[in-house]
Amino acid sequence: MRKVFVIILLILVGYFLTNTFSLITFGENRIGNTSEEKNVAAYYLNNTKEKTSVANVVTAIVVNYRGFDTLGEVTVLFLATTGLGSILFRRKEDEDQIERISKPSSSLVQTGSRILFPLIALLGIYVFIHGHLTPGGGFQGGAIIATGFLLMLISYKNFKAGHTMLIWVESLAGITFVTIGLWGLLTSGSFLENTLPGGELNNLISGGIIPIIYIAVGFKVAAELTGVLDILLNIKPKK
Amino acid sequence: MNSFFLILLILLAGAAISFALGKISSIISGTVAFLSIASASVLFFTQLKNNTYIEFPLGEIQLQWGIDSFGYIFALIVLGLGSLASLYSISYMQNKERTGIFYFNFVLVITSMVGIIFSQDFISFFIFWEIMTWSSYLLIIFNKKDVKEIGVKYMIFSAIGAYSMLTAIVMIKGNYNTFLISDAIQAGAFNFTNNEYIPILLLIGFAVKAATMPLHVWAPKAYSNSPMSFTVIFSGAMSKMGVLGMALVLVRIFTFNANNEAILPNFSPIILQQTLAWLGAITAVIATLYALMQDDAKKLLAYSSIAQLGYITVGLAIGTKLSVMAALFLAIVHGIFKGALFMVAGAVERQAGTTDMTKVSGLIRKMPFTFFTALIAIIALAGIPPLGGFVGKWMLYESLITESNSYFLVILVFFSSTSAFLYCYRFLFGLFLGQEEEATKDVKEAPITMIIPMLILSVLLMVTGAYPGILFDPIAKGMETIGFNNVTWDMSVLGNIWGNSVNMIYVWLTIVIVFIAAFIFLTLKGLKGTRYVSTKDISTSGEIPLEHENLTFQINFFQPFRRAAAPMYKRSMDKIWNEIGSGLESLFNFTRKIYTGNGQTYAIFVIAFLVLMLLLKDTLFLN
Amino acid sequence: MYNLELQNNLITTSVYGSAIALILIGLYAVLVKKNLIKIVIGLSIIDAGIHLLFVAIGYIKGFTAPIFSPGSENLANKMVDPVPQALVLTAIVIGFATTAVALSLVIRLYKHHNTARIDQIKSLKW
Amino acid sequence: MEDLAIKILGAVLTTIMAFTVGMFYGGFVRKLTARVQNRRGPVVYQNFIDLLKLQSKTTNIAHGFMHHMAPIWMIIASLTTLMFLPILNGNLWFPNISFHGDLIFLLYMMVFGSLGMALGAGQTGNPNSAIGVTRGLSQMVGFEIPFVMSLIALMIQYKTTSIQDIMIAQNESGIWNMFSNPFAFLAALFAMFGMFRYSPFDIVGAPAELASGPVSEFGGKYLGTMMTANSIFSFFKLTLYVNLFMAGAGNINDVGIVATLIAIVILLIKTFALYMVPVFYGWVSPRYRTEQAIRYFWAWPSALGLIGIVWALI
Amino acid sequence: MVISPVHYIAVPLLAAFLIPLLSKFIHKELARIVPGIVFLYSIFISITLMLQIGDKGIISEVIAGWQAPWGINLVFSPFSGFLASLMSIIGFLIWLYSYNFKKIDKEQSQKYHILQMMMVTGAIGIVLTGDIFNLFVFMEITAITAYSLTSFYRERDGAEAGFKYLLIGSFASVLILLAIMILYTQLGTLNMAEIAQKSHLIPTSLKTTIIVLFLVGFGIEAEMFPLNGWAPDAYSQSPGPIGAAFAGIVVKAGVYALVRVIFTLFDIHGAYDFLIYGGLITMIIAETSALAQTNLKRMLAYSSIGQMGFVLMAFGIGTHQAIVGALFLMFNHAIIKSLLFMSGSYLTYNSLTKQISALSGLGKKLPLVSILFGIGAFAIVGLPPFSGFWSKLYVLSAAADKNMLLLIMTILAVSIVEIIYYFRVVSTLYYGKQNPEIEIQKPSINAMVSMIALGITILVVGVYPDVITNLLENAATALTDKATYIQSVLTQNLPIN
Repeated sequence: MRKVFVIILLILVGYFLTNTFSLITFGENRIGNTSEEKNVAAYYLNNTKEKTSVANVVTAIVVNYRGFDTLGEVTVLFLATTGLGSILFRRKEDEDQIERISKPSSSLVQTGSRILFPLIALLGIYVFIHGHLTPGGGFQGGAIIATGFLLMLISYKNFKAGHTMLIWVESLAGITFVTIGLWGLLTSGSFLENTLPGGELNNLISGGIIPIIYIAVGFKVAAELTGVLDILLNIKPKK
Repeated sequence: MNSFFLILLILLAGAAISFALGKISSIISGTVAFLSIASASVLFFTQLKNNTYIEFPLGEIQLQWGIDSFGYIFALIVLGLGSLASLYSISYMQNKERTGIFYFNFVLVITSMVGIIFSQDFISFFIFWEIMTWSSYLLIIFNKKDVKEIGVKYMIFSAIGAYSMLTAIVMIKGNYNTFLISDAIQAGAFNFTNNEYIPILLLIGFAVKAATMPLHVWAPKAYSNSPMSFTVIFSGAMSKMGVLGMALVLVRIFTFNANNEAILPNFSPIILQQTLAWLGAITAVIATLYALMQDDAKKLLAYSSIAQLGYITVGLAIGTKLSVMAALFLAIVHGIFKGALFMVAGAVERQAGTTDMTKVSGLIRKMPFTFFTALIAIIALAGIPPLGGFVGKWMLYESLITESNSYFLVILVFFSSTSAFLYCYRFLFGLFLGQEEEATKDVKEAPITMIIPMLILSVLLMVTGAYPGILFDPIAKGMETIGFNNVTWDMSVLGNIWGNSVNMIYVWLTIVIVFIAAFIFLTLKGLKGTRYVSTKDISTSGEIPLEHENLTFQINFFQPFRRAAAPMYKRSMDKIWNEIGSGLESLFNFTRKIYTGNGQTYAIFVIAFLVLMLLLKDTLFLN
Repeated sequence: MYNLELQNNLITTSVYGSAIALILIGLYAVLVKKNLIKIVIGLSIIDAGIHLLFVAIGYIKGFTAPIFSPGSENLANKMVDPVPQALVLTAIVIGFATTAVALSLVIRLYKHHNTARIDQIKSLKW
Repeated sequence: MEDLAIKILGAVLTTIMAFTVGMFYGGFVRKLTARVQNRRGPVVYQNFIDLLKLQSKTTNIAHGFMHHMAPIWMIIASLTTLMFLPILNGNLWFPNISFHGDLIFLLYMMVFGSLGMALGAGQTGNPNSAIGVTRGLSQMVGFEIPFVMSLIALMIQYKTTSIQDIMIAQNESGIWNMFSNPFAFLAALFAMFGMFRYSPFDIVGAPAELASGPVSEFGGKYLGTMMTANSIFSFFKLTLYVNLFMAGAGNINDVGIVATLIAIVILLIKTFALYMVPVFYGWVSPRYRTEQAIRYFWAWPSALGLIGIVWALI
Repeated sequence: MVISPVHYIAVPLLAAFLIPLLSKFIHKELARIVPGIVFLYSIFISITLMLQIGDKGIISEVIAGWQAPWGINLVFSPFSGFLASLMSIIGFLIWLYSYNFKKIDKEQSQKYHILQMMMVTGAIGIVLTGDIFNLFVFMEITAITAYSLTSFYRERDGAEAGFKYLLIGSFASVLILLAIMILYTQLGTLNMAEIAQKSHLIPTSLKTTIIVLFLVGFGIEAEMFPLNGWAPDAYSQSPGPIGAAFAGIVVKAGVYALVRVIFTLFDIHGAYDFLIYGGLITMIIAETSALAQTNLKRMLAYSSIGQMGFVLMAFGIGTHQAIVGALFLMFNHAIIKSLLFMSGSYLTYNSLTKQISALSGLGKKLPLVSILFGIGAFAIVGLPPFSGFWSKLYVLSAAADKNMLLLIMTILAVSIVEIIYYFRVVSTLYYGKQNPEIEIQKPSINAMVSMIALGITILVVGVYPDVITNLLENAATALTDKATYIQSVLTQNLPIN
């Protein structure tokens, strides 16, 4: 009964979605001519190069034009970790009983992971350092680093992600982000304003505060994701 | 400072201080309450001149306060009865718990009633009305008896009333763009033919407080369960606020229609008038029938109050000069005698511990003054000449018969008032007459602060009986304020010269002369030979009961009557309302089953709603 | 010519279609499956579908990625819409956060009720 | 000043007449009842003898204030009602205080005495009294309804609440109300049965059962006074009925003594005739229980009363 | 540094990131104190800015130096400013109330305070932002914190409530995201002012779809029936102050978003009717459901939903006065429901079970708390002289201006139901039999202070509503004055400096 009802509903939802998106032609140029700057995208494409000296427009948007979104997004992650911590909160006295659910891995996996982990971390760092130049950025880099940690976490049963370290990284990265924003507010009167000189396009050191923020975001994301994974993996065994 | 504010401030301060002092001593707290009410009364009657108004804005609404002759009538009831009741409650509330809360709400009720009288705009009227409602609610449940049933019922009905009033008020604002009562009247808001619902809604609102028929079910228990010193106000004065409102609206409806009869061939006002009058009469009958079946004196009085309010409603609904005058006169007199009776009940309750008439009897020797008050008040209540109660009843009948041709209504009203003798007698007999109970052997007369207000009220009843003109004076002025023209006291002369005080004096003279003569004769004759014996000495019926026996006939007192009138007891409004209530409750219980507790179901709701909206989007959002 | 149109249609259908299909599949899982984990997975699938749709609407046929990498510095009017990409990045992270919280709640629920069936976890109702 | 003197004199005369007539009527009824029951019966003036006996008793038992007051109340009621009833239409000597006689006032004043007696009876503490009182009051609610209905019918008919106006109207048209509105009259008549508390409506003071009910604790001067009051009251009631339905004592405006006496005789004849109706009815009817009595009054006497109102309206 | 709206967001964020460090390395108490300071600062900002816009009208602040359509901007209008100030104040009071909360579990307490602070910040962000996607992000911040806080207690069924909330909340975010997506394809902008300016360009069928998606999405946050299945659970299972925060802050943000979409973004009259009917049905269902509740907090939750229905309905009437009334209602609901949740959770805490019947006679043992609860109950049902009356009056007279008699009567009929269940609680509280076994834990001073502050506000506003009406008038004008909004956002080029 319920299933039939749901299927009918889903058919209708599908119908409406199709209907709606049939009006939005795939691959159509909705930006228009960039020189007219009628809409936001066109403006971004047209002005990013000159005004921010960032090669990757998406990065420019994420970190600068819509940097506030990103700040919020980082906050969401931070809050998710905090929330997770509070939802799966363990008292001190319960700490000892905590076990990682994963089975102990074979030594092959363990050794492999140990070799792979620095490489993965390096890749991640590369991705977020070059976030303003190439595809990728803080989130992607952070996610890659977290994958490395995940690898370590599931292959070593007693691998500790280092809570203090995570807190430090997390907080400092966050503080950096906000402080840079506030610095902009202080010096130029606008929160997150790009106060540093833009530099030359396609150089590693270019784009003013954008790479700095992205690096901070990268660290933060890495720390948060690792934290989340760490919490979710550590579970008190049931009796 | 403006006297209006000053009076309210004194009262509010009195409320606050007596609340604060409640923890320390109930006597001090009560004295403060009494002093504040008394001083406010003094201020009111000395400082305020009729037809003075002030205006000020609050919440972006222009408010107007003032006092006119019409409000003055009710101010007499409220402040007079309020002062006496607060004096009375000093002793009544002595040694009780939570007196602070009691006095706080007590004074607040008085304050809000004074506020209602002051209000010349609907908003402050409604505000004070609601304050009155909730503060009285707190007093009703003060005794912690049947709290849920009584309190909630009271609140429900009050809310029904208040909200229909509020609806009317905002509709007046919507249609006529004014909150001022006078402007609304000017604009014809009460004009029944233009918009029938505004006056009807207002009337529903007032009818609840006046305990008119289908809306009366809250009243019996609410009256009987609140502390008696408050019921004095509750039944004596608060219900009159409903009367005030009804008079205000009804008079407008009828005078308007009377003035425009030629233009408006519309019978709806007459239907309304008749409906309301019949409702009032039926209220009176039903309440009377229930009153005489009560074993608890307080409940008896409570039902009796409802019945009396029924007469007042009839009078107002008929809407002729004489009937309105009768209604207003009855309103004042009812305040006096019902106040006195509730005071009596309170005194008995305080001294004897209960007002259950099957448990108390023969108090006449212990509490002579209380009995005297009860006697006088009951005579007035029954409408027996020569007290004030009679004057009102007489005018009511005269107006019904001579002015409005509602003959069948008269029969109903008369039936009610004849049956009222039964419970009147029951009250006196149950508490004061009959053989004395062992349990009430050591009962003493109530303290002086309770006796004084009672005696004052009984004297007032006699005075209003002998000189009804002293009440006709303000009533006539008040009626002229609300739209009657040329209200003369002589107007009550309808082929016979009643209503004018001279004739009441004749009645008094006759009665007094006969009384004195007969009294002297009976007392002096065989003065020495007469033996004064206890109520146990009833040798003439053949058997002398022992000391511990009590032969007083109290249980199933009016059983023959009940058997005769059995069909009338079959249906009670209470049951009907309870059925409606429980029906609604189970309906609501069903609606909340929507929240099944299954998160997935909620999710399906969301998607289903989304789909529904998408299906309907064109009809809904295409403009 | 005919082929090209067919190809276009095919691409449109497959991109939008797969995204919509993902959304529907996810919705089905959320609305019908009883297992909490499956519901969470369903939510993620819906998210994936939405994200796919989001990226798809920013695509402009024949245009390049919005990166001024060396050699394509002047292609500003030949680049796809960068905004949806930026937005979807945010959306993904938010989706991740939600999923994480959801999973943690599932763990709590499983511990508390000793079951992962949503129709049995109904201690709060009415 | 002269007016006042005449008035006072008239009042005294009225009282004396009412008292005497009432006492004699009571005697007649006792005598007649006895005859019907095949007894010899007391002499007609037996009531006076009884009264003398009661008043001459020295020892009286008083149970308290209300007990003491009850006879006073009753006599107040009887006299006041009498004073406000026009006995002889338009006669100088018997206008009493009210020139017109207001029906509603009298209606209420009539209750005054019953209430007083009830209170007095209540204070005695005798259960029989209390039971009698409840029965009496309940019965009163019964018979008041048809009574009021017939009164209202009359008021509608003549557009007045004044007894005198009703009397004058009857005399002018020459048709008594008992003919012009028979339904109202019948209703009132039935009410009258209850009012006089003769059998079948004598459950109130049912002598064998309740030891004479409300008055069971009254003796001596109290009972005597009550008897006096009752006699006066009977006269009042009869006169009221006669005034309302049988055009009173006719249309006499002559102040002369002869004319007055003739009028009084007419009045006495009419009242006595009327008085016999409940008495006769009582002889042939068994006693009703209270609720039966009430139902009785609410059934067809009330229906007649309603018809009477409708009749009057048409 | 010049005070600007962004401080509302930036300072709490900074604090949130700092708190773990501070509490770990400087002093543990800081985790509890810092949020309070932040809230105080928010109140300070509110006061400053509200005084500023007295002369200036609308403050539109750009972020990252990009003018309005290109970057994100924050709009501090009398309307959003009013809500932001309200939220800061309620947030502060809730912080004050819960200062001692979970004192023993330092870590939990720290998390609680961070989450609570961020929830308020998210809500303020929703209100202030001028960018639709940014609004979405803030909504998610609020939502994530709300999920976590709902399931904060392990002893209760918090997780269940949290999961339901999350499930429905995810739908909300999906729908809003879809709406934003379609909107972006049509207009190529995310700035609300620009959307408002250009909304007539959208083809009708898409426009209605967008509106439906927004309405359903934000309707979930605004607790509209039948989208509110999560709400009673979430309210009743979350810690007391969080219930207050939901009622006072989170829902307000949802309503803000809904109203913004309807009033500013699009100009569709059908949406007003939708609000009226949606609100009315919500109100009826919720209030009637509340009637039979035995659990105090659940009852409060349904009542809260009902009130939100009332608010939506008031907005739906759409006249200036109705909006003033709706805003007044929001204000009242925020303060009153916070008070009720705060005092109610102390009462339930002391009653062994959460059942209403278990509260009997607590009025004597916890006099002040009970009186405050009573004031709240009286105020919420709209009895004068408490503040609830005025809002009801405003809305009703606005409805009357449009001659909606049936609507008025329905509202009032529902209010009677409301009266029944609130008075049932009050009478149990004061006039029930006492349970002598209960050992009372007196509320701490800070909790008392915050409750008393709310109680006094209710009374003061009730007796003298003019203290607030001016603000409300301005706010209502700001909401309806679409042109000024668009103009001040799109043409104000200079950041405030």
